[in-house]
Amino acid sequence: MPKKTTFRGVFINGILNENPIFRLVLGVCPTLAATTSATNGLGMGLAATFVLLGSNIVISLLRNLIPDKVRIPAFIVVISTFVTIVQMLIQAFVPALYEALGLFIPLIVVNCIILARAEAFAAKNTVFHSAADGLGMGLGFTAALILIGSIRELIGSGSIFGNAVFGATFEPMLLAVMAPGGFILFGLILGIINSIVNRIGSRKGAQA
Amino acid sequence: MRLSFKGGIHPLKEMHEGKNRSKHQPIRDLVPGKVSIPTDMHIGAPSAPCVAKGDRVKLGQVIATPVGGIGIPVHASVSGEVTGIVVRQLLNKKPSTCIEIANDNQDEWEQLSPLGDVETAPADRIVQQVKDAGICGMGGACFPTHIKMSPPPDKKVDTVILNGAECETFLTADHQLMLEQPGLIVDGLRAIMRGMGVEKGVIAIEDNKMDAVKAMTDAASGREGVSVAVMKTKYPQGGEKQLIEAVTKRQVPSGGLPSDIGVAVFNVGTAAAIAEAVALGKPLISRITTVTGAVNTPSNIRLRIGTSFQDAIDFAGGTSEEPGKVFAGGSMTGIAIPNTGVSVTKANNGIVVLGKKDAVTPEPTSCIRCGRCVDACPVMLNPQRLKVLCDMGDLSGAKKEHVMDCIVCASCSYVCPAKLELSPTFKEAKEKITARRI
Amino acid sequence: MSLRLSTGPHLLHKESTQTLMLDVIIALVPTTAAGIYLFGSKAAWVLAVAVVSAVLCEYLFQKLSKRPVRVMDLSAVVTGLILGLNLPAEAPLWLPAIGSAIAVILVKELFGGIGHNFMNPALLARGILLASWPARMSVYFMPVRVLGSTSVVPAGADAVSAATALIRPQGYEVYDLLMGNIPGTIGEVCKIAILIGFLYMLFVGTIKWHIPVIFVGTVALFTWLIGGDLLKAVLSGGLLFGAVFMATDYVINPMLRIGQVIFAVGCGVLVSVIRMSGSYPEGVTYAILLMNILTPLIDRLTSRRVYGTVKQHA
Amino acid sequence: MEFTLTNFLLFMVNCVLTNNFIFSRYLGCCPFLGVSNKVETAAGMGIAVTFVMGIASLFTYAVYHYILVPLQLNYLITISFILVIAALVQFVEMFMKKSLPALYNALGIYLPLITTNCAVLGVTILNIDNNYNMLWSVLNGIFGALGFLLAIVLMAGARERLESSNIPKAFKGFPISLIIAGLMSVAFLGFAGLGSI
Repeated sequence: MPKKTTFRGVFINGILNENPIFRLVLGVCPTLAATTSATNGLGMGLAATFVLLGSNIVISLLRNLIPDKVRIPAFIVVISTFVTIVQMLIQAFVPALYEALGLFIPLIVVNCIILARAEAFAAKNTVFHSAADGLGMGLGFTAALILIGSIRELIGSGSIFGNAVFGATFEPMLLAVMAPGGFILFGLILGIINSIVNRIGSRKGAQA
Repeated sequence: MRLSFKGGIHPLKEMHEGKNRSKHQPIRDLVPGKVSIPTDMHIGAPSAPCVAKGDRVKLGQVIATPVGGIGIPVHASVSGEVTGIVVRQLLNKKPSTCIEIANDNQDEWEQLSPLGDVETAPADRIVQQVKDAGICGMGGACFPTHIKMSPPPDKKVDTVILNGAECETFLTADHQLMLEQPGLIVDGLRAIMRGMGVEKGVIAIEDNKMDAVKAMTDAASGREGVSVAVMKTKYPQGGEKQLIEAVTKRQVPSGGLPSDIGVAVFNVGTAAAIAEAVALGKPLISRITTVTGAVNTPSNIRLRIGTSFQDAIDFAGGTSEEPGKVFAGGSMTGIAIPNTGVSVTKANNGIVVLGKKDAVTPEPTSCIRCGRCVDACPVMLNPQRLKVLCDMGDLSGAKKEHVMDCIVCASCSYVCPAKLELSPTFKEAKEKITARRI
Repeated sequence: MSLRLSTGPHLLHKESTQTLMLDVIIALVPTTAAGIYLFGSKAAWVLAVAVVSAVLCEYLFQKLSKRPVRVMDLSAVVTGLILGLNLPAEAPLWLPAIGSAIAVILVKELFGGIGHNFMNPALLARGILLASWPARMSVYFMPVRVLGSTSVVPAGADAVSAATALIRPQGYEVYDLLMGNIPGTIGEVCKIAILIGFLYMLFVGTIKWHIPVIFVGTVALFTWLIGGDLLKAVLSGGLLFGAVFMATDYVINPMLRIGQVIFAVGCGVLVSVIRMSGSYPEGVTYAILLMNILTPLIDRLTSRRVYGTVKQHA
Repeated sequence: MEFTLTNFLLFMVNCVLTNNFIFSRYLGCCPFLGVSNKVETAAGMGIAVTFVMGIASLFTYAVYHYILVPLQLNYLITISFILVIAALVQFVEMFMKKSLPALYNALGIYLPLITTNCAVLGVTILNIDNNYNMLWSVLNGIFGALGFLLAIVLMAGARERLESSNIPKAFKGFPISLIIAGLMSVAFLGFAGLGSI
């Protein structure tokens, strides 16, 4: 297990060991809402990464200036500024994504991952590490969203990133892209990942 | 309309409650070669033996004196020489001291002191006579009867019920007693009523024993305050609380006693023993027990207290196939015995032998919430909910759901299609709750 | 001679989970036979695939997760059969296969196997299939044969959308509604067969009358209130099949009688509301599912007076 | 949309059942999964959220229409709304600590988390997007929260009952809760079309 202090260690930690979605199960709402297709997942993931990176850097810069009493509101202001920026960027450059994600882009501000990382990590570490953590966490978030998004898209509309995979005779399972499908598939994927991790854990335990 | 209670089941309906083979078998007497009489048969402290090895005792002589308030004396059920006082492992968990007597077949009675006829005997000395005769509840609990006959002064008992329901499977002893000695039972009831100062006595009999109903009605006609009530055949009709609800439409308060609502319940066998104690001064030395199941000639036998199960089984023609399990009592609440050397006690109303095939207990599967146990429970509990709570170890939650009111009648375990062990779980939970005072 | 020392009742009732499930299967035989007779061999294939897929999936899951294999308790067969009877005869065979897999694995085994699941597998699978492949699930076909002499000409494979099957019950004679010469899923059309199965289960004691009768009664009451045709409302759609075979599934029933009455009335109200103003023509599946979700709360809030106590509320 | 009784009822059915905040719109899933293991705490959480969402809708409507719009600062909608909500939650926390301590302790960490509850911020932004007037905004807040309350109580009921089932180890906790939520939302599809105004 790479030590936490190096850039690589913090980065990999964000993606694997403490993957925000699969391990910490934070930010469930955006996860379910943005994974109706792989592209949406990618879009939301990158938007969140941008906000996470930006807010981690700014917060770790200001960590000594912000009085502890007003810590949470200050973090929220920083995060929501970045969210507003990203919201305007997406609205301007990628209107299709804005249409698809709609309400959930402003909701990034209440995404537990960002506030949690800000308070748990950024407020206590140097800018360099906070950036690494922000990037790691963000990309971990994005990777998870893409995985779930592609599975749901594959089942729900027979395509990945928009291009059809199966022939015309394939009848997609519409439920996968509907609300209930999101819950069920996310639950199943989480469960399967848990069982894989448990098996690896028990085999490694057996060897050690 | 037949009286009855809510809930309950019809066990072994497909084989006439297991009673058809021993039904109407005349009562036969068994005089055992030797007896081993336990001193802790009754609820309360074990009695202290007052005879020694080698003494010669007469039939009906006191061989153990009561210890403490609740105890009752133990009498010799045969005349002969005391061959030893040994400690043996009987039905209940802790070993008990037993007095073993070799029978000299003289049946020489001890000097008896009868009170006189039940109608004229001095009412205030009846309770003492019952205590001296060592009489306890013969329906299965063996609670000393003289204590039941003297409730605390503030509780006025206005009705005595004789339990002739015999709702347990396989048992026909009470039924045969009611057919052969109805008068004795009514005398016993009168003795109880006069002893307790109660005007109303009801003999409750299930409607699968209509011949017994007729016999008891004839015997009771003309006797003051005595009537016969016919109950619907349903298990556990003979349960104290269910009987009271059926006959008097009153319910014993949760955690309370029948005397709280002015009722007292006695077994018909106990009443017969009381009649003999008052009229003839005879102590309780024998009882009628049904020996049935995988035996060649199922029968109702008057067994001397302390006879070994093996002797009783041999007297009933021996086992018809290799026994897989033998239990004392009926199939619902009977207690399986480790070996047939166990002695017959005052509360032993049945000895049932099961072949290897029937003795197998099926493996429990998971509950499918079918609700049969909820319909079966006579105390209106929710056995499914209680089982979940007990399995999770939530005893205080189970107590809130009234597990303490469970009478462990085993109706729920009987009907459960998933073969879950419900009543044993509740019995264990009750013991844990009382032990840990939750 | 070693004697067994087990406690509790020494002889048990001969009924077991397996015999209960067997009784349900026997009760389903008339409905299955009528369905196959009316819709031809296609229906038989759909039912066969549904049952085999259910049993196979249960066996595989239990084997893979190293749990005791309980396929012998026939519950998978019942789930598969009921799900199959909920599908239109023209359904492509992958539909019952996937439906049974979802019913057995996702809804039952994942929660711990029989008794531990808190929702009815067949019902939920039908809900999922209806939401996933609406085109396949809500298109019903006229029966290929006719039961008894009627005016209806067996029109073979002309598709009738489910909505019309319901809106036009006035078009069908009560006799046809009863005998099943109407479009619908395999199991729900022939009401006579359903009633035979209902009477058998009542006689054998597998179910109590309370839930089916109160459920259908509530729908009838509602229909009467809004002035609809009582008999036709009760005899049309999946109401009778749902009330007899699906709403009486032990797992989704509250434990106490009062809870079951609430459950049944709730189902009736929801069916009526969904039928009147919902966007799905047939509300039975969703009505029972919604009451199914309420059952844990109904169980918590209902209690009955224990012997010797004064009734306290939950 | 004028205020008539039928519109009121249809709007309620629409918010609570047809477009339930959890089952159809994915708003408020974190506390929904976190606080739903006991029915009492779930109900407590639901009521607290109803209180917050009702008042938040009122305040944010006022902030938006009387401050942001006149000063053409519409883009500050996110920042201003989240700050209003954070202040409100602080107030509710103090109020609950004083008068409902039992519930306060039961909710624990999840009370301050109401600030980061997507449903609260979500409903305020929805009010503005659908340009409801003040009355409909508050109703949207309250009914949305009642939908959340219904969902979380149903979930708590189901999870309480499943305490005694032997769910495979890998699926215990979040995965099975998500699946339960998914199965419930399949049932909620039945309400489609009911509350159409």
